[in-house]
Amino acid sequence: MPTMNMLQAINNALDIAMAEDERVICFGEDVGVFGGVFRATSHLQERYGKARCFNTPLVEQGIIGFANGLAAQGSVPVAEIQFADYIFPAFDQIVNETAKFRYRSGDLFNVGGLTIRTPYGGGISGGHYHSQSPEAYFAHTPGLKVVVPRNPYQAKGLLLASIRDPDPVLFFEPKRLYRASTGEVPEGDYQLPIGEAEVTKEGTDVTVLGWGAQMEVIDRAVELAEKAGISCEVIDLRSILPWDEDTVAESVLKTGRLLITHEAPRTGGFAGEIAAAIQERCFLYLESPIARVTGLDTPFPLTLEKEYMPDHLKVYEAIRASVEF
Amino acid sequence: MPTMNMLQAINNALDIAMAEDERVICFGEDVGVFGGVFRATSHLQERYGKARCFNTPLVEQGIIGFANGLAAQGSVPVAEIQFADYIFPAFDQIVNETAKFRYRSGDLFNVGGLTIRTPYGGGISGGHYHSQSPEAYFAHTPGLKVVVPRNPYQAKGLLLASIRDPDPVLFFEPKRLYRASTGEVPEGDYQLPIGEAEVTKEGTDVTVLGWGAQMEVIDRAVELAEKAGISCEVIDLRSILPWDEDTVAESVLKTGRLLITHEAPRTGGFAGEIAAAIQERCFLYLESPIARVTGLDTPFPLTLEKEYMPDHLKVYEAIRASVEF
Amino acid sequence: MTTTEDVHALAFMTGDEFHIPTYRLLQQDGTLFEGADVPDLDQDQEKALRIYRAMLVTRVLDERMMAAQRQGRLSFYMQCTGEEAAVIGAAAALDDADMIMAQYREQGALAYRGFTYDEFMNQLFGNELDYGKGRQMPIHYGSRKLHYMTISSPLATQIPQATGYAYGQKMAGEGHCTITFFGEGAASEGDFHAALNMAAVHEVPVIFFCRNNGYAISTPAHEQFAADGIAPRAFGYRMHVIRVDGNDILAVYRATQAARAIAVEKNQPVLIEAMTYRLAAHSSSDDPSGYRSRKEEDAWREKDPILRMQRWLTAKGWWSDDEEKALQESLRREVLETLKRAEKRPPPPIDSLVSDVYADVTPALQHQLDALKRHIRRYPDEYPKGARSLDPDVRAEGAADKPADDEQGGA
Amino acid sequence: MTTTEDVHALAFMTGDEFHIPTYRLLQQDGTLFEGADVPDLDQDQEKALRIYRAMLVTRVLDERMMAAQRQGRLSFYMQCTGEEAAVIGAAAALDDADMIMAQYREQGALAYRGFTYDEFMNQLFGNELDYGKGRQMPIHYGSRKLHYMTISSPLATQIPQATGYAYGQKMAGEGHCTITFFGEGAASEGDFHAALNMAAVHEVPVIFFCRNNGYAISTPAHEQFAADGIAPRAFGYRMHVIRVDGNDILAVYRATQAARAIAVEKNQPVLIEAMTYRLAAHSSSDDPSGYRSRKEEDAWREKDPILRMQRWLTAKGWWSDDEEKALQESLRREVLETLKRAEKRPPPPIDSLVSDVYADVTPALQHQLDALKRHIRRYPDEYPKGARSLDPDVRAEGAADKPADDEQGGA
Ligand SMILES: Cc1ncc(C[n+]2csc(CCOP(=O)(O)OP(=O)(O)O)c2C)c(N)n1
Ligand SMILES: Cc1ncc(C[n+]2csc(CCOP(=O)(O)OP(=O)(O)O)c2C)c(N)n1
Ligand SMILES: [Mg+2]
Ligand SMILES: [Mg+2]
Repeated sequence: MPTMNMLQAINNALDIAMAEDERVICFGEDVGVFGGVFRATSHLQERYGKARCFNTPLVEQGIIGFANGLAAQGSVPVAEIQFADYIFPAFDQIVNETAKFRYRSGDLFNVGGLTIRTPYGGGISGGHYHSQSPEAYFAHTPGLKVVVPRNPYQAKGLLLASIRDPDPVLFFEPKRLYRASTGEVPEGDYQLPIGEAEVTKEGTDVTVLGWGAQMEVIDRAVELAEKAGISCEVIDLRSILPWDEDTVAESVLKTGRLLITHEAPRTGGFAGEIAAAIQERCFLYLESPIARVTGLDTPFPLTLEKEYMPDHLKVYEAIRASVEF
Repeated sequence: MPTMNMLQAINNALDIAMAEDERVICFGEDVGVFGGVFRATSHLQERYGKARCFNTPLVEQGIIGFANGLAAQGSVPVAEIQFADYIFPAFDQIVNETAKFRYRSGDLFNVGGLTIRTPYGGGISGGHYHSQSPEAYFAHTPGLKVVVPRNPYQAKGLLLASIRDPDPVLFFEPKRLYRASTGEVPEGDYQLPIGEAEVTKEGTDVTVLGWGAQMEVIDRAVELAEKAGISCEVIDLRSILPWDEDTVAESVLKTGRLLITHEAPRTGGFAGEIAAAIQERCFLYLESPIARVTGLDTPFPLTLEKEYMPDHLKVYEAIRASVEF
Repeated sequence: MTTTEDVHALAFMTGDEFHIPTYRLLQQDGTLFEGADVPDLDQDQEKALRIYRAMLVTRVLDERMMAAQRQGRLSFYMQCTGEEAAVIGAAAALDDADMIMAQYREQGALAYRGFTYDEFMNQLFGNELDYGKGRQMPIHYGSRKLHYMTISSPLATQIPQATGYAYGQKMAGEGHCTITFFGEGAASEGDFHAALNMAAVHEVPVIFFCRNNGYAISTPAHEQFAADGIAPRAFGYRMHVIRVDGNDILAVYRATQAARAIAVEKNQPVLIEAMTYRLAAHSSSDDPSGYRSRKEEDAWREKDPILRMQRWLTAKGWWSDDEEKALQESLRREVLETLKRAEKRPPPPIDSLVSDVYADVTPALQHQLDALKRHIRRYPDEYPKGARSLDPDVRAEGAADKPADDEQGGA
Repeated sequence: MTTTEDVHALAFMTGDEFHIPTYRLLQQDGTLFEGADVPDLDQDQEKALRIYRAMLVTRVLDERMMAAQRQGRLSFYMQCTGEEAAVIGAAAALDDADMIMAQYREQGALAYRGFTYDEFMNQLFGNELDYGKGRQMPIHYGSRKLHYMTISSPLATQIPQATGYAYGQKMAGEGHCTITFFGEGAASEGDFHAALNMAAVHEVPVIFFCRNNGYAISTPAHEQFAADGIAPRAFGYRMHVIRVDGNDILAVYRATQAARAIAVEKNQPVLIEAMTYRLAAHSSSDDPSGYRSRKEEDAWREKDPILRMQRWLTAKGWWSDDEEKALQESLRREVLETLKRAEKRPPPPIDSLVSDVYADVTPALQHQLDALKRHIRRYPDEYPKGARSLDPDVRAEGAADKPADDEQGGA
């Protein structure tokens, strides 16, 4: 099996999708000749022509408006938003249009073919506007699916599944891992399921839950915890919406403890939803309060980014606090 | 004391603010001659001139962009978004700009003078796009304040406080109560505190928490519950961001039970945040899981709106279930 | 890229350098202007009558439904009144399989394509036969079979969508285009700018049809923009543009026909600005007396587009007063009958609350639905609409006369 | 409202009806075009030298900081190179108290206003003297004292803000205006459309200054729009517009001066399109060889705006090669010295993580800060920057040479 980094895996998934189905069309700012500022769409214009892989004018609301129409027509658009921080001009098209297209028309029309790819997250000295993790905004929006891969293998399989999914998918790519995360990735076609969490490590004392780049942080924290004699069960949520309550609840019923971690600010972050749902479902089994390790309730900083980030030490301390409660 | 409905109370607050400070400027779609589609800005153009109360072109991102600049200059803009459902084109200006203006400039510049008023919520046969309750989207955005009044008295006092607050405030007006809710409102100037919840009724068995139009629903439900012998403590959160964790926690430490209700869809709604924070803080005192009574995880419907709404019967049933857990 | 000549003396341009005229063919008395183009409609009685019929269908529907709204039988309504020529003339100039993405005031285009009063009514009352399953406010029509995109309230969102839809049509290569309608108010939204620019850059077969009817709710056009209407914006995108008298059926038809040829044959977008007037209130919730004069309204009432076309048809001997009277009466009768049928029909079943959020109902939504059903069973009298469809027998009865999905404008 | 004449023959307009020339005064050899306007700058040696100095300050800063970035001393950088005349010429035509709301490539305007190398460096290194408190990426400068709004990355958001700011200036009645700079790429955003339309409708003293430098990262202008540049968009708003050679300091200065008069005296907005070229990479993260040719770059390098101005100054006898050499050297030395100072300075204190989110730190944020401090105390070596300011003594020492707030470009 070849080794790929996450960008290669994403590029490979797009290549497979475009080769297989000529209705798949990739576009966004700088995605054409240049292959995108991160090069996720490298060579696609060369291979599939300018009509199927192209630069758009610099207007996110237009990119998604265009993509909605194209999907309604029956094409399979894969739109790139250059940074997740710049998805907000398209918020209306996503939240009021993409998400409600099928429902409002009674299924006469739908934009299920649409996939929106966008790099998210911190750890790259990007400051306010190249670091945000906006998944929770979209997770409050019925009609959307929200997917976040943690490594190249997951990225390829989940992206192929997203493109083929009958519903519109927001695909958040942890840009800090674009080149940093490498691993074996099958050359051929495969899909990973949307809406299913994955237990990446079994354990008995506490369940530690995250998604995307935060899984790497969790792994480091868990390593410390295991050394300290704490047995951790680790879950990668993978889909934020719909999210796999069953898998999480099952784990918590076993461990009695849950810690959730994400980079986004705490207040209104998706950990809140998970905590609320799980305390309801596992109330009598909880041995300590559900803990959250998150970004601060501030805009994303720069010079003190390291202090801001919910890193492995903070997660480790929270694991200990949860077990020692 | 005169009796006013909520629109009159809001209009009166704007009138006082404009009379007192000539930097206060009101604008938005149809707010000029016409006084807004709900007439919240009636007569203000007449009284203060076209330069201080005017129609804008039909472009929400422009309205808030303009308002941000005007606030940065030192004026005190009060911008109206005709329906909260139409605030999303301005999402970028609010979330990336308004919210981060002071922080990113190290306090060299700020848009603290800004207030955004917008009617929200269901119960008026408005379907998808005249019924949404988007407060949770903004509550995940550090730098904003989010305020929701429950009646005319609260509306006037909180709106005056919002206009004068040194931070930007989103002021969500429960439009179903615009004319339906009336009450005594002092003619003169007064303010109510932002960031403080209010215990509107004391009780011992369960804490029931909401905001805005939902407070009326809670009151009806609580009436039923009290008849059934359940003593309810009722809290109006009033400010969603920052929210008054202390008052809620204090109440729950006493009652041991918490029910939160809002109209917005459940997943990612603000009840999740409250539940997550309170279970952490009151873990050992909780006698039943924190309950949520919310809208369904769907776009807002029309014909079956009554079924969709988190009404008093659903709240009542949830109160019972919580106490009988 | 930009290549221009140099000047060495300072001069600002202001837009006074050019002038955008209004294309008009038909005078209010039903005769052509001297020297006017003669459109092919002049030779096509069948199409002319199809258009005229659609205008009357629309006018009668609007009158009756506004009355029904006033009587409290309907929650909300919006009229096309005064703009029938603009909307129907444009639709008639297209292929019936071209996509229409409208704002909300274009029921005339749908009527032209053959949407029946029953279909209109089912949407207006959000009953179980509504294609939209009772989820949107009245006037949010849609028909897959008639290539008419379901209306969405957020303004201007359909404009970049039309650009995308038309791009897909170009890729499909079947010779179709998309027309999108919008008001001069909606054209202020950022989505408008995005849509026109992208269409020009990517050479998309889309027609941007602006109904400049003078008002956006209470806001007059001169508070919406300072420029000479919407048309000069085309120059900012290098786009073909024409301004037309929106109350002149022949001019609208001819201009749109030519625009379609440019779109489909050259893959180039076109902007059409139709000058017209919203004769009625913005909606049933609005009272225009607060922001405009009776006199202004009356002046425009004299330019009624239906009357103008009727006079033309009559002069050509294609239409008579008797035919007019008979058609008006039969339409009125039909509206009332279908209205009665539609308002009595039961609402969509409770399960429709959670279907179509996703292609398949998710477990979480099924769970929420189940809980809701349990709750309604506890209080059936409090939720009569929802309770009805809990009982499979009632449900089956209601569904008995429901035609199969594919007859319904569905796929 | 729109009033136009009628036509009865079908004709689309396409924009070929008019032509927008480019205003140019100065040739590349430093002499004026024949018949060129003579701007007042021709009589104002002091201002001319202030402008020229700012150009060199900017060029030297850009060269050195890009080198520092390549050496790994700086995380990120963006150059103004090639666009100094556009940016500085515009700033020089304003009153120094007019507001500047820039995109990110306009450090030249800030240099013109007197921002010092120390001030630039403190921002670039996000140290404790950075007015922005180390919260934004390098090049996000701001200065309240110099009326230069802190840069924000989301493109085009500053354009409608400029309209609002200028509206406030008009209300204040002190005769000031706002200029907003943006690229031809950013002009595709919806915010651009909103800003220009609102400015025209509400008669706002704002100058929209577009740097059309040919590229938005890798996207060439011809994939950004199909039209003849940005200038014709003004016709869609009825706005004064001029296109100018952006590498011609005299033309930019003169055009902006005239635009300011229109803005401030008539309360009317103006659009200026400056034709120029981004000579460097988009940013330190970009490599333009993937999307444009060396040849194209070289052709533009010959049009270097600094060289052009230098030749003009020299011809006028206001500047000499010796002066050039001396200034270049002293600037280089100064950059290196300030760079060394700035990179050694400690970061902002840990408390700055939570201040300025709101006017006052909320209890919840204080709580989060306290928890963070406890955590850092447990692992001081893992967070050396944050740990430093936990210890009040270290903190005090670092702050000793920190000037008072009001000397810092603060209010
Ligand atoms: C994004 C958005 N903002 C505001 C509204 C509320 N609204 C509905 S119709 C309307 C006026 C539209 O005017 P115009 O586009 O000229 O169309 P007309 O009604 O004249 O046909 C407004 C402001 C909306 N539906 N969507
Ligand atoms: C809303 C938004 N979308 C995308 C970006 C990413 N981005 C930064 S600069 C840039 C290109 C800007 O080009 P232009 O406006 O022409 O300015 P120039 O760099 O040429 O000076 C892009 C796409 C951004 N900062 N903001
Ligand atoms: Mg209109
Ligand atoms: Mg550019």
